Amino acid sequence: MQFFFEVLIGGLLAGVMYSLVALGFVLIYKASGVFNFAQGAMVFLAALTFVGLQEKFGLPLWGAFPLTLGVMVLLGIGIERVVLRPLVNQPQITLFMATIGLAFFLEGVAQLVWGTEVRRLDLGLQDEPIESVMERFNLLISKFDLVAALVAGLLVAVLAVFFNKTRIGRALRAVADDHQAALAVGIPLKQIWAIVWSVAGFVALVAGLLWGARNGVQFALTFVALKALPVLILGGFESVLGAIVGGLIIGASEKLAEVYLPSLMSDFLLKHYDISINLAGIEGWFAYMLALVFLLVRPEGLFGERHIDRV
Amino acid sequence: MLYRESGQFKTSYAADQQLFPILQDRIGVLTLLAVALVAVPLLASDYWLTAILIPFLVFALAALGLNILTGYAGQLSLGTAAFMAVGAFAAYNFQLRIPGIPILVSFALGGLTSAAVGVLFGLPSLRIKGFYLAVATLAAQFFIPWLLVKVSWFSNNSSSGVITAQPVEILGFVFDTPVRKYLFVLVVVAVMALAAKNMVRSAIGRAWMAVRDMDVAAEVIGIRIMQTKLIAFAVSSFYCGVAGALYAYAYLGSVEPDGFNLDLSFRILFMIIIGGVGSIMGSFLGAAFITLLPIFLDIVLTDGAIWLGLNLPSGTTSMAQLVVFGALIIFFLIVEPLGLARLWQIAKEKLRLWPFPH
Amino acid sequence: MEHEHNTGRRIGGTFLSVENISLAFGGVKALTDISFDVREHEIRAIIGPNGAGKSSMLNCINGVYRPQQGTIRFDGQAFQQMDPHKAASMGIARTFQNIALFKGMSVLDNMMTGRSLKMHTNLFLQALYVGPNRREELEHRQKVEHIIDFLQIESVRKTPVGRLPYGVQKRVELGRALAAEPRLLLLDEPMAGMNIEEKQDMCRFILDVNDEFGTTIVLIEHDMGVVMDVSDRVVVLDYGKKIGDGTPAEVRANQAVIDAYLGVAH
Amino acid sequence: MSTQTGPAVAGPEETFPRLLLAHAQSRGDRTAIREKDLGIWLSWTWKQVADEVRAIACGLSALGFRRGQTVAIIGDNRPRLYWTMMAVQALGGIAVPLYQDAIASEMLFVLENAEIEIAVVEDQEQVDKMLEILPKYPRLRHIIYDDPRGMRNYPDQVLLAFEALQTSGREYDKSHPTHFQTEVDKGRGDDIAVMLYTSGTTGNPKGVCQTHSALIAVSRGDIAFDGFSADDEILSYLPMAWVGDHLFSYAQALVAGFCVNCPESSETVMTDLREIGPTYYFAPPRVFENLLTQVMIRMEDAAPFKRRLFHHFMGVARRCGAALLDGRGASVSAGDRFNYWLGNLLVYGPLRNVLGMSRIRVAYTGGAAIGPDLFDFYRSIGINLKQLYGQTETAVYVCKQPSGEVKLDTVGKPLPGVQIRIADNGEVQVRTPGMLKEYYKRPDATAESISPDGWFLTGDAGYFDEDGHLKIIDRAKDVGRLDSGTLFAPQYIENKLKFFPHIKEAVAFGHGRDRCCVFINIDLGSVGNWAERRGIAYSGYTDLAQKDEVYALVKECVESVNADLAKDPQLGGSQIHRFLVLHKELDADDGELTRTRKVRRGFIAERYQQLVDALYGGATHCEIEAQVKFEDGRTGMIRADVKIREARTFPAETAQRKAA
Repeated sequence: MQFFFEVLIGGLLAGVMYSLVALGFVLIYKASGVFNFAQGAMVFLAALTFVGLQEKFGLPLWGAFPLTLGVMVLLGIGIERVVLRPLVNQPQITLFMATIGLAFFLEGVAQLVWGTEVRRLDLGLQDEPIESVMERFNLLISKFDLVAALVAGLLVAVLAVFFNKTRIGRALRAVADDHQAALAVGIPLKQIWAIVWSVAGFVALVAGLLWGARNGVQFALTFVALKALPVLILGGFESVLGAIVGGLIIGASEKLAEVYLPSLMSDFLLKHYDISINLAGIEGWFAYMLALVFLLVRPEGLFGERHIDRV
Repeated sequence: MLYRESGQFKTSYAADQQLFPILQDRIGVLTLLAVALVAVPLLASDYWLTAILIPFLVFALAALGLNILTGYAGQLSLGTAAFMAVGAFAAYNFQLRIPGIPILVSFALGGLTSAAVGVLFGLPSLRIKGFYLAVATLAAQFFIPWLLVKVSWFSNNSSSGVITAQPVEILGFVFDTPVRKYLFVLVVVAVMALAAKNMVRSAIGRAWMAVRDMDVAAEVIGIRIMQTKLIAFAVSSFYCGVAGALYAYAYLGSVEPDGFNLDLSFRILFMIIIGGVGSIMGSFLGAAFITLLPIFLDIVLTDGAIWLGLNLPSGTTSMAQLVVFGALIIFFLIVEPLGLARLWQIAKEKLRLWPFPH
Repeated sequence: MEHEHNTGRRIGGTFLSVENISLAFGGVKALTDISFDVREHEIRAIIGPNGAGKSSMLNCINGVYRPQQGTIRFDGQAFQQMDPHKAASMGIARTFQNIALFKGMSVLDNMMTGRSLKMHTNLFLQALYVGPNRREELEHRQKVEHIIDFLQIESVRKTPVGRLPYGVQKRVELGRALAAEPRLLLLDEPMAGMNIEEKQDMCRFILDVNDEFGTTIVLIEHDMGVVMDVSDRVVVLDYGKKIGDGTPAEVRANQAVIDAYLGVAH
Repeated sequence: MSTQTGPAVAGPEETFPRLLLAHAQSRGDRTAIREKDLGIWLSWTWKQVADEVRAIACGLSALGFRRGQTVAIIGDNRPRLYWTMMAVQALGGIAVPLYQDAIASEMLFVLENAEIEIAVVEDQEQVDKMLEILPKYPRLRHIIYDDPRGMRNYPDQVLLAFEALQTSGREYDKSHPTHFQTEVDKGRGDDIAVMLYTSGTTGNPKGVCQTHSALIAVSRGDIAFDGFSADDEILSYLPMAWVGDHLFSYAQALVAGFCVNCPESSETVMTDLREIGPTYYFAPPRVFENLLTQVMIRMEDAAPFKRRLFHHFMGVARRCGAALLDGRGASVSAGDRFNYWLGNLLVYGPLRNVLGMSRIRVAYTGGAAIGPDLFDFYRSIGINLKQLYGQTETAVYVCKQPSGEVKLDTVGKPLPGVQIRIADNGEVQVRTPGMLKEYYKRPDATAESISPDGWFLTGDAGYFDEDGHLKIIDRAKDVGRLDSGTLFAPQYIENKLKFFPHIKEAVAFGHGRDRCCVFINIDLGSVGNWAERRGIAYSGYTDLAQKDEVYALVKECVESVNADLAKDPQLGGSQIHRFLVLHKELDADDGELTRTRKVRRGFIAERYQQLVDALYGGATHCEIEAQVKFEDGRTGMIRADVKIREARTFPAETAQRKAA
């Protein structure tokens, strides 16, 4: 049971990271209706740029961060200019494919500039159990994970305030509801998009730092973005809350499945069919299958709105 | 300009609806086929055959499959490679486990197996659209190679799921040299391309496009949406499955499940985006483009570096490839969303109307 | 352009009846307890101000929307909820208010889709394009060509529909519906956005369709002149409720209709 | 009085129905006629056509149609209507094709005049006209229609579907198996085959009666002249009631046995032309002109490179295209020949192809003057466009330009069997195998048009040039003389001026005066465009018309006409000495033009007497005030100071010769 909790908590904490990436998706999706497949590439690019700046110029943490942020903001504006603006009013699927192209482009550029080797990213946080928790609950919880979770939580809170309280945030929501109407009432769509992409760049940077610090900065980071897809399907594409909850669910269930399912299935197969197979590595697809099943049951996601096709 | 159509009139619907109604097109296609069947085997080197022409044809077939699903029926898929894997492994197992089965039959069965799997993963398309569907196909993309690795029965208990294709033999004739393999692939691909062309100009093709363009209207006119989409998944996966089998049997010889990865799926998706969504010819143009581009880039970068006296770090070419692919995708989507096929079509229109611009 | 219906028109018994239909989206009521009937071979108009629920009504008849209450009786069969495919196979075809053509296809192909229900060869034969499939394609092409001739769109038959002017697209959409050889034709504002000449053409086509093929027609139209000229009987909707039903002359004299509709329009 | 005679052709004792049966017999499986319908070219062989015609003929007999009676044929060019003509003729009847766009009241006259009891019409549109006529003309017993669309609920006493006619015909044929052949055998060459109504400028139309022999003889002549054969293809798209179509798509087709193609609809003629690619083509000048305008407009939209390519090779074509076409290649330099070959590959060939003219061996135009640019354009890109001259009354069999001897200004040489003489007043008079038999029931008109010694009086003025080509200059009644006695052909001069795109209308004066002077109307669109490109600001027509730059522009045109005239032995003396640009556009509403946009010279001379006087009085400008009608019906005055300019004249090349 204790092991179960450890796995669960580990999964939830990993889920927070998924949420963080998914958040970037939701932001952009809400404002421009684009499913940004390149979010993963942006995470990768952010982390790599950060490490690269640190290594190359020996910048400290607080020095590299704003610089990288600057790069990400410029990138956001650039994407809006070069990719999004010419594709305005195109079908969603076209935009989606464009972001796939964008993902390739960013991955290529990042590695051309900073090289292809795996980098270590040190945020000064140790990936070690928190002793007090260890002692009191006898649970293994990483200090790093906890901090990451806190950062993610903070970010979500900030974004929630940003969305609900600020003028730009309200404009954003108006844009999400109806582009034409937003244009009609004089909301500067292009600026809004640039802002959103910049904010998404910021979220990508934070996610990149946390993921990079934990797993090393490498190409595999881009796959994290792929994981965000099922998260969004669970949570709904337009819901910040959904991104969080979806991330937690995916994170937790994935870990639990990875730990328990293969042995269960193997045992089952061995017992009933006398087949001996090692089924480890479920993590690779479990989230997608879960999302797939979920899609069939509730296509609009947990927090999404059901759309009626008007004819 | 090259088209001189005056005087080509049709006195029957059969003539009007033939595959290539314009005389000059018929001449062109026949010439192309003659070149591919006669001149290429005589002139092309083994390198050209094995490293360029065979993969080009195999990828063209896979792109054709994806194009049927995405271009014609409007259902996005990111799992093309997985369906190819199913085809390859199924064909392998049919060959392996049914003694004496003709190779073409096991290819067909491989395709059918892939079609069945395709339908299974296409089921969600009945409820969801667009990139939601991409997730369903991504599930296939991650699940199937995993399954093929983990269940070693599929690879006849080889380590990490590697299979080695049996020799291709038809009626005692062994397709073992590059030229022979090339001809084998060429014939299979040509026949299947013809079949695809026939489908898209028949009722099913119109149903696919109707569902793609305006599903409510399609339903109202009496097209069964569900059936139409599932047939698209089945046919598409069949094509991808056969392409997968060719990939294993005629191109690489031995393959492992992890070779059919997301990257391959993306490559094929890029082929149809660049080549032309919703065009049979586009599949070929895209496949040619994506097959040739890395080779071209490699030459340019390597020679360029030597010429400039630079020492490029390893992996530069593959990174440059990513950048160029990505940029090209965005470029095409913005400038010509219907790809090279559309450019060709425009050029053809121009030639037909020459000297008029429109 | 007063149309005379006296000669040889054979208006039959009740063909379609809509009984107590209510439809709501979420909490919003689109239709409340609507009943009316359509007789065989007649032209029945549905009119009403914007948002009166006219399109929703058509969508209920051919099953695009599922009403919460009521019955649709068509050709002797009763349905709580119609299904679009069932409707099509029973001979109901329609056009849409905002043209719903298949943009990527030619005029000919668009119209060929209208014959989907009548084409039966299997996939394999289609892939080979031989034998029965080829014959079928050619036969149906000929059928469709008659409609092209009927609607006088010969000069654009191979043009992608996206390139056509609006009025012609409307005609093509009518052609696609006609290709299905429907017994009941639902037309959702067939003349919306047309100039006078195009409207006259469309009027003539509608009357000719009714005349030549005996097709029963239910149409939604805004232009009162057209409605008065073309239709045998008129249903008037307002805010999802029926407020009038009768011959054009009766409806024109109906005070409730004048208040709700004519008064607003003029 | 000069007479020129070509070799004669004999008119054999033959009829069109016999020709049809001969084709069905000897080459029954060859395609006789095609019609684009329902998206494809439906084809009928000669044998099939003979069968159809037989059924129609027997059907007409069943309706009581008898030898010598008339049948009206109204509609677009449809195979069934052509067959009806054959069927009517097989029974010894007279086919009367009517212009399909005529209104009911116009048709009524023809129906009454020709005593028509049966009308075979295309569709509802024509049926409606017939039904409108019916109460006033109850003699019309049967209206037979080809296309039943829209007529399901029409009262059916007089209406009969074409299919029903043929069905009853087939039954009649069964019970009277020898009837058809007997009737065909009764036919004589000098039976009237067809009556073609010509709309004179005044009065009611007259029915021109043409016999089988005459039409067959002229067809033979034409076929021999241009070497037509059974392999030729023609697109019939001009009204069936017009003599040209009757001759090309009916008479010549039946004689030569070539294939006639009927377009799908009037909107698709250009597409259908392109698909068929006829080898033999006729169009009035305005069709060629519209085509050329379209070519130029479309080329304007082309990319700069393509446009330059086009203009470069059009330049080459202008230089040597016509010479190469006429087989005078020896006079062309090798460089130009290569250039032309290249141009043919890149421009002319594709252009002919997109125009549907790549297979054309012979194309004709006629009926109106054709501009030099227009004519040269087609000839220079290798289309053998030629002019012909003739009337309904002569079955268009008077003059044609022989291949290789094409001159813009003439209508060619007399055809075999044709005699031409020029009367003292300059009128062209002809004797031709295609001479009409008579005007139907109009002995007065017949006597007026045919001289007692058997010459047809064309009413056109013209003369033969030194090569023996006939040159038509004007209507005979309009031709005048200057004081000096020099021939003055106002329309000829006006047409020459109007060929310039900048000049919309021109009015020439000179009869009974010492020299020729003209009024000019500039083309606001064309000159306006020209002015804008040069940055010349103007407020409207009147303002633009009086700009010095515009006068300079017009002067160039006038002088180039003068240069042309100077080369003419007869008209060299009537060069334009002075001109002015009118301050207002001539307008039919003001009575200055006829409704068909012909200038009313007399009226204008009277109305602008002041200006005419100024022209001849030597003034350099003239103040004028004129009343105009505005579009909204109000009238107002325009006041202007009209400038008058001199134009350079050229010494006439040949000594003036008194017209013989």
